[in-house]
Amino acid sequence: MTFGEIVHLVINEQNLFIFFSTVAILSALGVVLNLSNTVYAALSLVVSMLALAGLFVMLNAEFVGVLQVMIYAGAIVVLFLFVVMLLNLRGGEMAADRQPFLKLVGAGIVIAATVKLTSLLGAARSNPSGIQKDWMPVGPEFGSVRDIGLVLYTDYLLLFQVSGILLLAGIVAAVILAKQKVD
Amino acid sequence: METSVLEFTAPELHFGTISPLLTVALGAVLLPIIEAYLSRRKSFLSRPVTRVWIGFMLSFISTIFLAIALMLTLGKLSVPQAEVAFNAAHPMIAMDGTAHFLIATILLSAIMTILVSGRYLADVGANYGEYYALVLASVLGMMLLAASTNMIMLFVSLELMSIPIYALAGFRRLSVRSNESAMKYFIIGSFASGLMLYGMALLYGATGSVGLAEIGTKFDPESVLHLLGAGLLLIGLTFKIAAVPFHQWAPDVYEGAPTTVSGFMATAVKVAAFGALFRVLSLALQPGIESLYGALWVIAALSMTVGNVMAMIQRNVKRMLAYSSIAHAGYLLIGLIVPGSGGYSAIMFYLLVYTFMTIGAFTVISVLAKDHEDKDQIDDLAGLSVLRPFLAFVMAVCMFSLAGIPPFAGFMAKFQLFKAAIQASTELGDSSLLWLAIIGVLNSAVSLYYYLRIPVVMYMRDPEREADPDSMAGFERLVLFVCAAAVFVLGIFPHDVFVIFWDVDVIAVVSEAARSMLP
Amino acid sequence: MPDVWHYQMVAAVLFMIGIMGVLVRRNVIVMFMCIELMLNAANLSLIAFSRLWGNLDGQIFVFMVIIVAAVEVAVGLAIIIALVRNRDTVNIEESSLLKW
Amino acid sequence: MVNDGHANDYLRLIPLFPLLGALISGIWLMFARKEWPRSIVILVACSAPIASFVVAFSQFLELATAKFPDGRFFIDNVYTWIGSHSFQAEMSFLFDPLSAVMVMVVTGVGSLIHIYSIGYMDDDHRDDKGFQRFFVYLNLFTFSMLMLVLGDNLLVLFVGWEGVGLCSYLLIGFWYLEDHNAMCGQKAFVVNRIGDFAFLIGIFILFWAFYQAGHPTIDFLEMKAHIGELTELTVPVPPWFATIGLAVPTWKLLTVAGLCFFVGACGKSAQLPLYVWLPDAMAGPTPVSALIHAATMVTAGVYMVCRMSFLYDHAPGALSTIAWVGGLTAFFAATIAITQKDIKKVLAYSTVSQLGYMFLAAGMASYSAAIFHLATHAFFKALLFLAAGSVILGMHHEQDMDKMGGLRRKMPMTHIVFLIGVLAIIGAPPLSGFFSKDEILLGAFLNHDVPGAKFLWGLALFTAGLTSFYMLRLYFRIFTGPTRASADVFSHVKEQPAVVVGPLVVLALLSVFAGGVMGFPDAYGQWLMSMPDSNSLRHFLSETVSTSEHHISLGQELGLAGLAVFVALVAAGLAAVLYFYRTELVPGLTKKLRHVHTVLLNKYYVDEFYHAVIIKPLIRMSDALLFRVVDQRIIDGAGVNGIAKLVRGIADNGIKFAQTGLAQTYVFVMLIGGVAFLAYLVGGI
Repeated sequence: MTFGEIVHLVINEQNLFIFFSTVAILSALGVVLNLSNTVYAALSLVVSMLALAGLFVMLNAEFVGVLQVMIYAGAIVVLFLFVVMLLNLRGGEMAADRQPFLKLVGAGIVIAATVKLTSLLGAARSNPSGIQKDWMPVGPEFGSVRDIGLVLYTDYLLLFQVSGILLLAGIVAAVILAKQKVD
Repeated sequence: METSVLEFTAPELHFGTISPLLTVALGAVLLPIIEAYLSRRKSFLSRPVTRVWIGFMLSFISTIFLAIALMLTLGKLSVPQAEVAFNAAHPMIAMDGTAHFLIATILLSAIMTILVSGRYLADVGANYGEYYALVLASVLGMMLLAASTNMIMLFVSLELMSIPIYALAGFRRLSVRSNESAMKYFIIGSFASGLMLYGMALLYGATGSVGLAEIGTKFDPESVLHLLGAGLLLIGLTFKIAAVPFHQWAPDVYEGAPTTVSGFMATAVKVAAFGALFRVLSLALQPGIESLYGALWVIAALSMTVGNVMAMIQRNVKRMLAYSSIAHAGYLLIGLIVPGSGGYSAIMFYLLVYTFMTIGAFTVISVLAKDHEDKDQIDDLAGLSVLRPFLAFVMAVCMFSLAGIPPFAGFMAKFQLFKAAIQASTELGDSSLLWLAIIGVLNSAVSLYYYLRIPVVMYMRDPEREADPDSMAGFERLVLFVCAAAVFVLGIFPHDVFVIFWDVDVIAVVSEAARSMLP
Repeated sequence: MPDVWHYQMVAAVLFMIGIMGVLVRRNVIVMFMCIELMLNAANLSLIAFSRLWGNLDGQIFVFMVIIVAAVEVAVGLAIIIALVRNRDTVNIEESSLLKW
Repeated sequence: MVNDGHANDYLRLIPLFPLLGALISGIWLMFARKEWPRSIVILVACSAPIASFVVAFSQFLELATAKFPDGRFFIDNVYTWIGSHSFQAEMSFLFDPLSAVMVMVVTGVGSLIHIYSIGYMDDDHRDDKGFQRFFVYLNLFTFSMLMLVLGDNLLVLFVGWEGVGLCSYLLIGFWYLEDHNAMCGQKAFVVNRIGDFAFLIGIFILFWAFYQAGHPTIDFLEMKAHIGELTELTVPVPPWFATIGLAVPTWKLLTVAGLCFFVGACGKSAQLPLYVWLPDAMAGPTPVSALIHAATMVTAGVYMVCRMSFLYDHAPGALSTIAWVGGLTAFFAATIAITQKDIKKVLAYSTVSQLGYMFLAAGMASYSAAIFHLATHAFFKALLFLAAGSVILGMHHEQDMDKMGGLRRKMPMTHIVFLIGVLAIIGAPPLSGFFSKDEILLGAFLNHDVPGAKFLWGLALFTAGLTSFYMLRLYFRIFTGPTRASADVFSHVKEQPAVVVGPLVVLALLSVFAGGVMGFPDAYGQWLMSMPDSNSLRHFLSETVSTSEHHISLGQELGLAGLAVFVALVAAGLAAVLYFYRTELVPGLTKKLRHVHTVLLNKYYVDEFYHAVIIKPLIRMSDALLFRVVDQRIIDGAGVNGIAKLVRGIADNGIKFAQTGLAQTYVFVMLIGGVAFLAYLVGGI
């Protein structure tokens, strides 16, 4: 067994999938279960998103994977961290929960729904009913910047322009709400 | 690489089709620039630049943009067939009669909101020019939402509508209630969009396309995946119209938000979301519509009942109006369950009427605000007929109309809606619609209790405070007058509304518009 | 070889974790992060389906969702900042002036 | 229904002017703290009916002179009011000879009374917005009355019908600060409701009948065209009627509908047994009594019966009822009028009596005579009321004729016009009343369809004598003899200004000449001027309402007229003896006839009877059963309050439980709702 074969044995698609998805789920749980420190929660979120970016790349979505790293991990979570540190708030959840019973029931429902949803999705595999069964064969360019660009600037041109206005509106809104002093 | 250049064919651009959208977009882009320009100057045309003056200028400019868009839309209303916007093979939006009518209603609501906002914002100490840019951006989102025929467009325009409104709800930055209102709306709203997005993902996975029409051709009501996706998508949209059980944000948000914004939220958002519901139900989910009716039936009945019952015990007018808007969402949902264009046209007429009466009521409350405080308790209205007779009159008219008392427009609107339901139920031999109409009528009777309390308090109780100096701005008078007049005119002559130069048969317009959307 | 439903199950689990977080956590910022998790889960689902069908609509959708998420975060954090300036808390249970 | 040559867009202007007047001034009044300067109020208020009159007059001339191949009428279709696939109601106006005469009377007399009111209301300061409010109501009334008479279908007519009722209520209780006035207004309103209810039922029956016949319409012209198809219809009887052994009645539907309409007319036009509100309506200001409760509104019932004459032509039973009720009312009210002391009350009972005459004429199918008398009565009764108002003003709001007398010299103009009014109403030739009353008596004399027509004719003749007696009594008691007023009051009495006297003079001229001009009998015309159709009104109206052609010789005509004049003269002589020459006889006579006198003075105790038999038991029952048991226990206790309490309880607790103000509760509810929603869709958890 050559080194290359060992590498292929370990780093194959299946293992990568298991790795990335485990990391994504565990770090997502980290966001929810980390009660003490918001900064750690934000860092867990980054890890989860990076793992998701890995999954994206595995699914031939290179460009979106890169965006995921750049915008989500690089910008959004940084913004979260900024705010957490700016506000310098600790122990947001020190006081006793006002609705423990409700949350217990809610958590139970969510867990039950998770089980149900995953089993439904698993069942969809055996009974796809008109749904595409297997991966469609795609060219090597699928998901590349060029292909995305071609679709984005033709079919989705209007959408692209609207997203620009959305960003502008977001900037205006954020500025007016967060400015220290207006005048 | 050369091949790729050749592959690219520039899309055909039909700017004429979306000229109202372009006008509003232009306004949304230009207004922040104008605002920045004006506030940098010490004087403008030899006038000293003050905050109030800037606010007035910006509201004036944004009204002009909106009015131009409204004119363009009304001009298109007479050509009800769908026009191609950009790419026929991949339609993002359908500018048909329905879209134009709803867009016109949204623009009316926005114009009235902007006209009454200036003095109110100055009064509550939130007179920032960004307000107008945000309203325009949100209006653009609403217009797109009402016309979108593609899930991606639906999602993005929904967010373009919502995000500025989150900010507008928290626009009184120094008011704790406004902050809380924005925060709740934001958290719960984003949660709902998350649900909706996941539903869209499932629908996309099940059908392989994002266009609503193509989804409709492949939709399989037997498949769990399709139904889950459809259900989640509907949850996201019914959240926006505040239907039970996705309604609880509404009272809190309406109460805390600046009053003018509450009026805007209660009307324009609802109009746009109903536009999206029309398209989702009639295009994408048409094959599975039978299985959705039952669920929508329950939501409609619950919304009417919960909204009306909860409104009965409110002491705050804005909160009461919020619950009443939940109840009205329930009435409106009846029209969605009626198959064919009859229900849709009844909804569209109802939305128009609802816009006038709700904006009228919220405007009265906003006019009453004084010294950085909303006077929005029901007790604050005591003796208003003596203190401010005009306000009391408009408020009473709006309340009567909301309660559905003839001859006001609210009655005519409810009548159209229930008539459509009853007709459909006799045609189909399906008594469930009849029962829904009966629940609706019973609920209208219940609603009399709290709507009529307002005129009673205004006209029969003695004022508890001194008469205020009448500080109403001319725009506010104008809007109140227009609302009251519209409520009368649409109630008495819905077939002959006299609009400056020509008579409009509004009922015929809406039924024409509703037909244009259906394939 | 993982097929599309494996990816979907991962997405579903992530989505539900997000819902759970919104439901149980009281820190507004963490709730907000959990909403981002929900969006990400939906993104994963979209990307997987996009690959399944071999069309790019899903990827474009994700592109747009990322933009929307960025805007949402900017505005949401601004709202939280404004709230904290007035109330000095990020605990959502302490913001309950508006009720009944 | 709009044919070429019938469309006329000017008609809408006629009701529009008073509506604008009422709206402009009324909306101002609603929001303003102060009324306009009086000159502006007067300008707005009085120009409205005058403008209407001018338009109406021009259209009247147009109507009278134009050539119509298929019926003389104009139609103005303003818009479709209610449109549904099986039923269409237009907001449209019909201007045919019948409504033309009514419109002329309403706008003409209305204008005069508006002008008169300027003087009458001038010194009224009981309410700081009263002056303008009065004119708003008056304009609103004019508008409603014009809607009533111009309406092209039953629905528009009904709108006007209710509108005049409302205005009447508002104006009777105009000085609402005095409890009595408000009560009188209420009485009028409640009594009218009984009639309106029957009227509405009549509309429903008629519409149902036409619907059955395949012509769903309430349009007058269409109904008239298709009425023949309904004659065989009978009231539908549920089948169980026969099975339980009850006799199956075969009432003709048109008769039932006709009776329902007539009950409506009884309410509005104060006929037996619903006349009781009209005397109490005198609580309102005198111009109101003249306009609403003498000249126009109370004649709406007569107008309606004439308007529906196509129906009554097929319902002879209903027609006979009308004739009998009218004749009896005329007599009954006249007897009461003999003993009354309040001058407005006397005039009120006289109005009831004269309205009875009109119904008598309508019941005898001589509709044109009814309308003729309606018009002349409008002139002379308005004149009498306004003159009485002038007297009341002069006497500083004194209405009791026991405290008057000898005003002839103090108020010469008023005296003359009042005398003209009296002569006109008692039918002294050749004043208006002579011709119109004569035509009614003639119609009754010649009728063969109504059972007991000759008896009714005799009763009407006798009533003419009574009329003559009480009117002259009124005249003598007010204007002649030594005064019974206190010296202080009497010394201040003086003639009223021109704005009050002017309209009186115009009305006096109309009272004198209108009758002869409008309805000079054909027989006299042939005799005196060899004009065989000198009764122009009759011929004009014959194009709308059916008029039985009675050919009668000059001798008969003269003989009947002479008889009527003779009866009136005898009664007048009696009145002159008792109240002018030998006034000392009156107390003795009163004493001798004290039982009759007491009964008459107390108006046959009808009010007391109603109170004891209807109102009191009703109140008792309402109080004991409806209020204490049904209302308080069942509805309030278990019903409204119970439900309200329950609902509030649920809402209160539910809201505290669900609407906690905590965002996560909302997320939780959304989650539960969403899961339930999805589970329902997917079908199973």
